[in-house]
Amino acid sequence: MPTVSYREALNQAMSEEMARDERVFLMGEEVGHYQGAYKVSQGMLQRFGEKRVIDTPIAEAGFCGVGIGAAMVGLRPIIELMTWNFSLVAADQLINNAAKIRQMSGGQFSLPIVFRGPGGAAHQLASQHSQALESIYAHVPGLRLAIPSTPADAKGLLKTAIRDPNPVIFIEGETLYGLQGEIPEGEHTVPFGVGDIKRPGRDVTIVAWSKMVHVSLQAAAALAAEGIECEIVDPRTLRPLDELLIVESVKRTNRCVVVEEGWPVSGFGAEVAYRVQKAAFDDLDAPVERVTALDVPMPYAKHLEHVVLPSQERVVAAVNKVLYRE
Amino acid sequence: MPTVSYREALNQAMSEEMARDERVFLMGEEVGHYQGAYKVSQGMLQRFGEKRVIDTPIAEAGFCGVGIGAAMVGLRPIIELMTWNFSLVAADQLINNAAKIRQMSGGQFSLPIVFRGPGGAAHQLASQHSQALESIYAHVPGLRLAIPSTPADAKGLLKTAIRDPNPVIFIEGETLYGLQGEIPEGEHTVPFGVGDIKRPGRDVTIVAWSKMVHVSLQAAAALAAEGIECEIVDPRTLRPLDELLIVESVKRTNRCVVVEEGWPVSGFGAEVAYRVQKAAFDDLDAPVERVTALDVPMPYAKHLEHVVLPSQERVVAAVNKVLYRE
Amino acid sequence: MRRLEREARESPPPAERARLAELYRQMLCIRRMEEAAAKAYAQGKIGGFLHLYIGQEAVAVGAIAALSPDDYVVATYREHGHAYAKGTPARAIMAELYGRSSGISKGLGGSMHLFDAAHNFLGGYGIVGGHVPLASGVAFASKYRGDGRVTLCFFGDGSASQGAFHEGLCLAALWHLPIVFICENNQYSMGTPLYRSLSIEDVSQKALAYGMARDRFDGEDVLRVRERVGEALRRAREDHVPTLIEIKTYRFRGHSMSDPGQYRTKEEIEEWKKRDPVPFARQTLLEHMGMPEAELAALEEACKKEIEEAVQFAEQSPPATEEDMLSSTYEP
Amino acid sequence: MRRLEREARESPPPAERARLAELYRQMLCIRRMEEAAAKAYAQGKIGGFLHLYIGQEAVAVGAIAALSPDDYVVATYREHGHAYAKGTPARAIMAELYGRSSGISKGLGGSMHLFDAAHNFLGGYGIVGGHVPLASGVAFASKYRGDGRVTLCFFGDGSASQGAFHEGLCLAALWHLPIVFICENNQYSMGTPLYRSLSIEDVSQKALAYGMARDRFDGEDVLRVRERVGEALRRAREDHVPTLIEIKTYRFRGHSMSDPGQYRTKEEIEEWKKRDPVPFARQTLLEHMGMPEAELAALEEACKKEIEEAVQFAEQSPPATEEDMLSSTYEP
Ligand SMILES: Cc1ncc(C[n+]2csc(CCOP(=O)(O)OP(=O)(O)O)c2C)c(N)n1
Ligand SMILES: Cc1ncc(C[n+]2csc(CCOP(=O)(O)OP(=O)(O)O)c2C)c(N)n1
Ligand SMILES: [Mg+2]
Ligand SMILES: [Mg+2]
Repeated sequence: MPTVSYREALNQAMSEEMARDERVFLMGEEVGHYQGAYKVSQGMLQRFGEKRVIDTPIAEAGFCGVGIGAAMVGLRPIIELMTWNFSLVAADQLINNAAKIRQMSGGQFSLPIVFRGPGGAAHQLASQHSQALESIYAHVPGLRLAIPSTPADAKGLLKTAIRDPNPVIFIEGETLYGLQGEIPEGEHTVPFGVGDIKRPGRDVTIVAWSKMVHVSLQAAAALAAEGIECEIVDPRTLRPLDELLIVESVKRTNRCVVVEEGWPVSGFGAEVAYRVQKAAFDDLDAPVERVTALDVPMPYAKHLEHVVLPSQERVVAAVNKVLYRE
Repeated sequence: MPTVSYREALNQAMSEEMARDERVFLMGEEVGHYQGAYKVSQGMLQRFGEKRVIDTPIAEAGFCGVGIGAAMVGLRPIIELMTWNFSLVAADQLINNAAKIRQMSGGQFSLPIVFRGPGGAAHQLASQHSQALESIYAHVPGLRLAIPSTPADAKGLLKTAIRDPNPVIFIEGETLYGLQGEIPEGEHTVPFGVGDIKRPGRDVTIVAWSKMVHVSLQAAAALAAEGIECEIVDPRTLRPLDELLIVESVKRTNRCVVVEEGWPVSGFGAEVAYRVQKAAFDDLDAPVERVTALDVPMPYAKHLEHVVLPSQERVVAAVNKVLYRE
Repeated sequence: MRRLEREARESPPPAERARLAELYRQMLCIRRMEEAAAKAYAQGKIGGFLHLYIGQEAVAVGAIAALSPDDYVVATYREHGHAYAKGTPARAIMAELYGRSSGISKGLGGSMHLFDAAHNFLGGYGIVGGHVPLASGVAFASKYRGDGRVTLCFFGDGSASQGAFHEGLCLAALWHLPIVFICENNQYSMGTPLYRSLSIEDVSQKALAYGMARDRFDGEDVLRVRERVGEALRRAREDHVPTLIEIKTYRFRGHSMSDPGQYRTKEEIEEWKKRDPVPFARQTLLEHMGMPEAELAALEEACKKEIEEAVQFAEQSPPATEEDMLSSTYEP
Repeated sequence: MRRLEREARESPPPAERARLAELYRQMLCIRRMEEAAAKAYAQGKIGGFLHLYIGQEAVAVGAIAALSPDDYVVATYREHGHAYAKGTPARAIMAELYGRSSGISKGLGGSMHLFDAAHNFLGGYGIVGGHVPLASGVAFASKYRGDGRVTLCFFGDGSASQGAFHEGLCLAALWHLPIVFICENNQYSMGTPLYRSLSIEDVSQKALAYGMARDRFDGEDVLRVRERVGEALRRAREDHVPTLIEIKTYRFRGHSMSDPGQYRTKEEIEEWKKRDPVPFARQTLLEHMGMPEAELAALEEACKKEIEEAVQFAEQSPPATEEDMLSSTYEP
């Protein structure tokens, strides 16, 4: 299997789908001539031309709306948000239009559209540029939400997203673009609603997605040295959610920790906890724990950013807690 | 104690605070000459004049931003959103500016501002006009969130909100404006973070806010006839949350149902469930149940709206479930 | 208030008369349909918000008459007239207002969210200004495909202060999209008169910010609307030049059924009623185009029947279904 | 590219020379401060995004020179120069970039979020256009209080397509707020040249949509900036007429430190460097105002010292604290 970066995997997904289907196009700030703010669309303008790789002004509500209108009449837009932080100026388009048009038209208009871009904190970008907003969009029926942690998942999920007839919120890891990983050769898609066990283990179930999978893997490695085996379940899509995979894992381990980069209150971690305690009530040997960002806007200073974000140490501590260690 | 409507209670709160403090003003669509889209500001233009009761164009991002700027330099704006559905076009102002300015300025600028208006479904207003968005705003650190269920709470919490030096999301019940209730005479404020037991009971704890308190009260009355006594805990503010009151109640009843008007996924109900299972793990005799809107955009047809919204029947069913009845 | 004189017309060719008769018919049917809806609303048979278009009919009917069926229309929550003019049967509209499964949006959308894919009516939207970029996107698709279609986007004067309006027009102008934006300036956004919501009196001036073509005229003469919108459509279709058109009009009813409309004087309303586009068209047909009274009466009777039948259809249709609701959130 | 000729000046009064010397000093200090910041960034001592203002200094310095200390400034993420010109000490800025608790925002805001309450500098904001309505709100407060203050709001050419820009200007014009909007047209938003982001070439034309006063000029001469902004400030303060000003300028560096800037040719950049506002001011002082070279050298040496001291201060300051972070989310 070839090894490629997460960034390149996304590029492959878009390029393959654009080669396959004339209706697919990419639109966003700096996606064309600049080759992408994070270089995800590198080379695509050259390959597909200005008609299909479209640079926009800084008008997210405008071009998200444009994508929605275009999707209503049969095109299949990929709308790049430079980062998900900027989606907030287009929140009305995503929540009041994209999520609702199919239902409020009585099913007449489907919306095959992908909104994609990086989410989460990068390094010291401060409060307005460091938000993991997946819990907000996961709240909204009518949207799908994919949030891959590896190059293979990034490619496979993005291809599925582009082919999906519904609006998909696709959140990439801003700090994962350089991550290398193997990708199956040839056609590779990952279905929505099917999670993946990123590390098997018998003692504790850790539910994590996007970058937090990697933080959890580090924690698991550290714990393995002490004889604790964590099972890391990556749901890969939050909407739909592979609840079964999570619950079955918890039924084996009897313990569950959710790790998320976003804020705690009303976060998706709470959702996982709700479902786990409901579906595996009698199997739980300890309350579900969550590890989240601290409940503050992200500060600029490097060491404080580390304090705010979930870390290996905090994951280890949570695992120890559900195991009643120390 | 005088009996007034929820609408009138809000009007009193604003009027009293405006009489007390020159810096307080009211701004929003139709708040002045039209006397408020829901007549909450009836008479206020006449009393306080155009300088302090300000009609705006339909520019929510604009006037929410105006409020934020004015608050930074010491005024105390009350910004009315005609409904919270329209806050989505101003989401960036609320989440990226209001919630963050204090922290990102190193504490130099406080934001004494209230964003208020009705939330939730009214009657057949369809998908774009029927959203209970509290879970989205409760997610965001830097904001406070109050969501009263009775005239007394509406008045007391709004006065507290206006005096609070932080940005407050204040969500009124669109269908509660006509609700009558007693209000303590004279100065009446309700502190943030202090919940209220709307009905005491020994068998099951129901956590509910805003309109869902009333749906729960009906359910509780029905259940009382069968000998089941529900305790209804109304947190009144979701941020900060009176976790202690909820948890202590659950420790007495050993059972918990959360009733919320919003969508299930990543809803505040999940947050309550997470906290309850964590803080009262050994006390719970059944998993925490939640009753929410169905996971769909709100349909127009009346009977379908009833299917989607939490109802007395569904609350009763959830209570029976945690009691393992039938 | 500036009064418009009826433009004198030479005795017109019969085709022109037939065309105006058809536009008159449409306007009248819309009027009757909404009157029936208002009645049903008062009887509690229709719920939610109901925003009547009464008084503004010449705008939708005239503008849409200039379209070909392949062209697209995107509108607001005040869109009964636009849907009808674009081809949606009155019965499907009425059934929607009644929340029936035979409604054009299966009873899930209601008054504010009529959609009709078969007639390229891309919906009524409830968030002021929120549909403007979406309309630009529909036009974008036409340009992308080179299908020669044009999109007509309607909105009220209140939209002009919304960010989404600005962004939608920015992109349409920058990308030369085949679209015509029609601001139906009925001079009020809910209870707020234009002078308290806009810093300019001439809404079409907004076009200057985008270097966009613009036009501005009064909207009581359906033929004038058709003609002037037709020019803009030609610019859009042939030259890929979008236009912002402001059409002055007036709603005779409140903002919605729940609005008593106390912010306008009786005199103002009466003054505007003199320019009611429906009798205006009738009078033109009768006095300037020589249409016999009997033919007019027959046409009017047909409208009445059509709407009665629509109401009956709505009342007898089965309610919206849970199955449609559940299956339409996502496409499987 | 249109070349600007240095405007010939009569031998100026000494006060004028002193004033320009001060503006030159400010520009130079900003330049040196940012050069030092770029160096520290390369050494990994500063993180995050760092957007340099190098090349544009005459805009902030000239415009803010026309203010009185009570007036307010609101700016973007490219705001080191604006903060400095408004009075924030270089050391407090530098310490902020280093993430130190002695930083002007206690190390919590960083480069994009300098705030200085004492100097009425209301912040740097990271969301393009998001601060524009906020600035209108500050001006609203001045009107509300009748305090006679004016707000200056700076933004880039890229902001002009944002909905928030539109809404902020709508309200300012409608309510006659004492505010001046300054679009720093550096001709690129990130890698996108103006002609690919705007449908008009003259950004000040946006003012027409609001019936707002407007102005437009080149920004390499700090005195011209001061003068023309001064006129707008007078209009704002005395007549409550807001103005949109477009000032043409250029950034010599990439969009941020991580941008290699390959979308511009060397020639283009070299051409613009001939209009570098810093040497332009120096030359004016030297050649047209008779300021002795020795005085200039002393001033330049003072700048160098000031910035060295600022860097030292930053490096020796204690890091931002968890306590500040936790206690500043809410006011208790
Ligand atoms: C973003 C947003 N804010 C507020 C509202 C509430 N609202 C509905 S219609 C309306 C007035 C619109 O006026 P105008 O655009 O002139 O259209 P008209 O109703 O006159 O046809 C308002 C304020 C809304 N639907 N969307
Ligand atoms: C709403 C939003 N979208 C995108 C961005 C990312 N972004 C930051 S700066 C920038 C370019 C801004 O250009 P301009 O307004 O001309 O200002 P300049 O950087 O040239 O000073 C972009 C696209 C953002 N910060 N906010
Ligand atoms: Mg109107
Ligand atoms: Mg620029």
